Amino acid sequence: MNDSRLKRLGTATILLAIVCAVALLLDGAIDRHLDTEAEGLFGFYCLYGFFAIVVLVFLSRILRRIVAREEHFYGD
Amino acid sequence: MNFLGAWSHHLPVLLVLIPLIGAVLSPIVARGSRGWAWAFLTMVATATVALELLLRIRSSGPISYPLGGWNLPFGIELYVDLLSAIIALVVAGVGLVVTFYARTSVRFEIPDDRFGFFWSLWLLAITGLIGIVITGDAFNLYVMLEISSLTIYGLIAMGRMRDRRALTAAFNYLILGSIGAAFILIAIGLLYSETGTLNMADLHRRLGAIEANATIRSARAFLLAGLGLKMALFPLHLWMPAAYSRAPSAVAGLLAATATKVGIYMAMRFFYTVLATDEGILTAPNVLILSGCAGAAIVFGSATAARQRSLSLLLAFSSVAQIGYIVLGMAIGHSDPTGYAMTGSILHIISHALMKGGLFLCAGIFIWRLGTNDFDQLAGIGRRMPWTSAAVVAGGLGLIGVPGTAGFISKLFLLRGLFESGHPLLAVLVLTGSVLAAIYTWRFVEIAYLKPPVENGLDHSEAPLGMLIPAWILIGASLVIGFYPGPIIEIASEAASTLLGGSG
Amino acid sequence: MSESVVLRTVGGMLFPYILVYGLYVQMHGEIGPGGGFQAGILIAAAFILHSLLFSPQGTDRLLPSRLVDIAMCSGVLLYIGTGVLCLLMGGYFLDYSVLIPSDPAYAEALGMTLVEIGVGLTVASVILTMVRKIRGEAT
Amino acid sequence: MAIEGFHPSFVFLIGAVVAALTRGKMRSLVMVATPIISFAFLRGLPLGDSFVFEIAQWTLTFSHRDELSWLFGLLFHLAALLAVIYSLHTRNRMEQVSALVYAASAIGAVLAGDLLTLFIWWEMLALSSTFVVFAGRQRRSMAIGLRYFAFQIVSGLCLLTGILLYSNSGMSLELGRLDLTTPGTMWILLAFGIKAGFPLVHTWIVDTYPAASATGTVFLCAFTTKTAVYALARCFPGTEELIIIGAVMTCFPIFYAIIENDLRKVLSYSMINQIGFMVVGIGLGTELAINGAVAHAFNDVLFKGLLFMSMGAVLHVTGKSRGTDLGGLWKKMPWTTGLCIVGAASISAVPLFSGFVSKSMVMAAAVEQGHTWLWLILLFASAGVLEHAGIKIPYFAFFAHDRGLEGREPPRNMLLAMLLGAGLCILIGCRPDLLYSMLPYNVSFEPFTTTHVLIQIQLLLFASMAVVVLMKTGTYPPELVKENLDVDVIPRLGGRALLGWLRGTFAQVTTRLSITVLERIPAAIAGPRGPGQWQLSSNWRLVLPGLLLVMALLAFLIANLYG
Repeated sequence: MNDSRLKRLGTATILLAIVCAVALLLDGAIDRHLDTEAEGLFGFYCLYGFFAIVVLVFLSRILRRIVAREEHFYGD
Repeated sequence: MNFLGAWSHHLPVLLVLIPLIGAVLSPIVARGSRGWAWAFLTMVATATVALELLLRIRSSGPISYPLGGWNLPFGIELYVDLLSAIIALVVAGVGLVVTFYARTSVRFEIPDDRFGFFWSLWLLAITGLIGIVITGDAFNLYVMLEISSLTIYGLIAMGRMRDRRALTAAFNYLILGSIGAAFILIAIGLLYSETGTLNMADLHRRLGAIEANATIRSARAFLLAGLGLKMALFPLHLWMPAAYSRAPSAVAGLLAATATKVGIYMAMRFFYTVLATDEGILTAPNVLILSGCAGAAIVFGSATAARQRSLSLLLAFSSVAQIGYIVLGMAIGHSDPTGYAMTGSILHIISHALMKGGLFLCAGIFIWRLGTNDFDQLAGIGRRMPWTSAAVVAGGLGLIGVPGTAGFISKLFLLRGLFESGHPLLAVLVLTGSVLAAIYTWRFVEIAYLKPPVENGLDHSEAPLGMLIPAWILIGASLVIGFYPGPIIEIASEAASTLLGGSG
Repeated sequence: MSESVVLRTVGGMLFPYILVYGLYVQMHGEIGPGGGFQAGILIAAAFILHSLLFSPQGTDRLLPSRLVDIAMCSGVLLYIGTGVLCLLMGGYFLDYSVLIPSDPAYAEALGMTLVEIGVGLTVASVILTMVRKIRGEAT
Repeated sequence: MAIEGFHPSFVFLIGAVVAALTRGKMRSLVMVATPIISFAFLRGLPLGDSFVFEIAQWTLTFSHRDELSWLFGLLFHLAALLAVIYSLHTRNRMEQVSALVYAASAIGAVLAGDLLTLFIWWEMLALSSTFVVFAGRQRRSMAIGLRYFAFQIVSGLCLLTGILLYSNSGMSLELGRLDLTTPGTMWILLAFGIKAGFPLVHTWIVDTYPAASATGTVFLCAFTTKTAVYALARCFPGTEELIIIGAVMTCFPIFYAIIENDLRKVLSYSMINQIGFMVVGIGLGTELAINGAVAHAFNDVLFKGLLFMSMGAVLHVTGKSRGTDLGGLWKKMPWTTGLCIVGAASISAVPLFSGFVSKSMVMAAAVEQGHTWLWLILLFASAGVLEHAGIKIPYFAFFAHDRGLEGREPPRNMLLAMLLGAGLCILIGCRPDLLYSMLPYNVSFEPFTTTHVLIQIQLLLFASMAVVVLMKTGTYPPELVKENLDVDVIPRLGGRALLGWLRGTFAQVTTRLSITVLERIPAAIAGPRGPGQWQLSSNWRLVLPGLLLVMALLAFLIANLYG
């Protein structure tokens, strides 16, 4: 990976982080229609989205350890 | 559609007379290459009469025809009901198409000096088969059976130019077939000794009036064994694969479509009319043996078919299985009050005649082109002979019972009959047979379409139309029935209810 | 072919008589013991005797194989033809009584005789053909 | 335009025949014209039952038009048109013809008015799609096609068994709500389940779709599973078991999708996940939920088709579809990249794209019924979808490491099909009322409330953030060339072992046995006959059947005299 690519990826990440922050703040600014209790937490969806992925990825790593075999496992 | 005018009264006898006259005249009027034209004309007339007869019987009921004007039951009677008319039309119709096909195929499979003789035998065989179907007299049935059997032995033996083993196949069939026919004759004799009559309707009446004794029961046993052999019901099918795969290909097509079907017709006739007394022939042990044999035929026949190395043998073993379906429906037909099983059985006679006839014609096309239809020579044939291969695949789908083919319709009725009469296990067997059929059909697809073509220096171009058209007529007819089954189902269920009505 | 002069002479003398006797049995069949089957065998036997005593080629000249073929077919045809004639006259197949409406009994006899002649022709020619085929295969 | 008096499926079948007989431009014309003409006939179908055939005791209703079947009919016509356009450049007659038959079967199945007619098309669907797989002509197409066929045939047999049992209990075969209380209906549910890719019987989807040709997959992904979804919606709405099944379906594939390398296989797992949402909706059974499930099926065909098309384009141009082989194509294939991102955004349910307007209906229905846990699971699955389909697919195909692949835009017909698909995704995303108006129930649902939009954006943004963080920290599992075992490992290895046993030990034993029974014993009875005495003599070939005949006679004699 060359330097310019790194830099661009860096700006994209920063931009994403800014947008995320704005979205999180909007949670306080807008009065949401609530259907369930859990939603009442501040930034519930943000946290849920973030940790869903984290859990997902970690579980997948475990799954890979269990199920991954060499490419021609079935011999075809 | 009564174009025969005053003659329409004599339709039953005409149906036998026309091919018979054709047979005896063919050595005189049509020597050499004209033989085919003569046989074809004869078959056109026969098929027309058969169609007319079927229509007539549908509109005005069964026809009884006393030969020589003798009073029944003393004279010989021809008796045609709906079932007879259906089978007669199958024989005559398929016979017509196969005769058309035989023009090309016979020329290179039969020695030239046997040409006139061949057409004579051909028409005589058809005469015998039709005769069995329309006679109302038990002994006359035996005579017709011998006519058809003897000519068929001769026809099979004519395959010797292509394959010397046709002679042994014909000889084995001759010995076994004669024993089988003798069993049937013994049964008829035993029945005659008890009742003093040979007329089928009269037999039925008199048998109903007397208690079943050891003689009658032995007669049943002989009849079952003899018919089992003629139907090629497992395990009495051993003569069939060799005979079908070594006979001239047109003969194989004719036999596969009609000969065993006529055997099944005889069984239906005896089981459901002649012997259908209070005790009847379909007692629990007999039904057990018959349905057991039929079930074994379905599984064993299909499994063996999947192991064969040539298309002809595959088709022959598949016939063993398909006969299993028909016999199954017939054996349990009486315990199914709705008549689905019997209807399915009759439908399967029709659809199997069309499909298997067409398939054997295709197998013959491969022989015509390549001299063999062993699978190792057929590799990649799908791209070189697309129409023939497509016909085989379409026929194979019918054997599996895929919707849109005639095989589906008949199997559906059969399955429903099995469920209605409380035999879900046998239904599972039928479904297993379908899966096995998928396997053997798949073998052809794999070889024809997915393997690289072999280079053997032979001409692989598509078959001549003279062979392709008849093969496709039969396969196409089965597809048409698959998509438009209404009338056929109607006729078959009528025939089934007539038969079942006979058993009271 | 027999070398014996006695056999050849006697056989040659008997030949026409056997034929005539065959014809008698044929015609007699309808009212007495006899009929097409027996007559056919007798007539065939006459020709077989002829071919055994003299040369088969001689018999073939006397009775060309083409003629035997035709006889075989026309015998069956005569049988069927009589039956069909009954149909045409308005009766059932082989219902002879309609052949001569004015005299049904005579018509029965006529029809039966015609049919028997057909049977005789066929039997004789089939036997001859079989013998010739066997001889042909043997030599 | 609407024309009456002809069944749309038969238009397709006729089209297939004509396509088989023509070639070149003419065939292309036929292929494109078929769905368009057929659609005119679809519009001409009268409401309610038509094309009713009485066959013996059965009534076959070939066309039963109501909102549900009309919507799926329309959908399948759209899908067929897009897929046909997408495949115009190929000259694969087998694929094109069988694809038309395939579309005909799917349309026939959704129009069917009774179970028997459904079964007929169900089997046609199985057969024709198998030929689409074979037409892929890849190295493994044959074995995979066979496995696929096995699944489809088993599904058909289950359906037939179910129908027979069901009708045997005296029920009418008319297609309608079925209660899951009798064995018959359970068999039917199993049949639908196999085609819908229920857990444990889902493997055919991930096995087959990556193995077909670039164009074949586009056909495959549109019809089979959606026909099953239709059948479920028709027969099993409100069946609670489906909620659990659907919830499992939404979750387990996403784990596999993350570690899978072949991007078309990722999409196949994603397909199961999306069907999960539909199955949940059908299981919930409220009007809103059914509407959501059906709408989601509609959208899924479009956006999943679009994603498969873009991956197909990549495969067509580079010959590769694995994450480890791809990357950096966005400069060379900018249009494809853009269109793929539209598909990715749709499947991730980004507001203003089509997935959002239908998935939120299912979620809302879950909440409305008080299934909080279900709702949390679906939310989790939504985040997972964004990860594997929304980010992984475009990222690894078009960005990631530039592997210096040769690349250019795909043929124009492919681009056109993708453009049309993307256009529809955006159109439905922006004007959901167009879709809503066609749904089976009249339910007012407003997707673009502030709350809905906000929470969805929050979820998506933070999920993306998590991906970025995990990648930066190197925690994210890298693409690896591996075979990931799924439940089909059991039948596949078991089947191989069984086959080996049959060919080995079993064959030896039976051969020995048959030689002993058929040859040695008779030969021993007949006495030694010198060298080669174990040979089956030709006489024996005659004696054996003769013996069997005598035995049969004895059996019948015993049965009749003493039975």
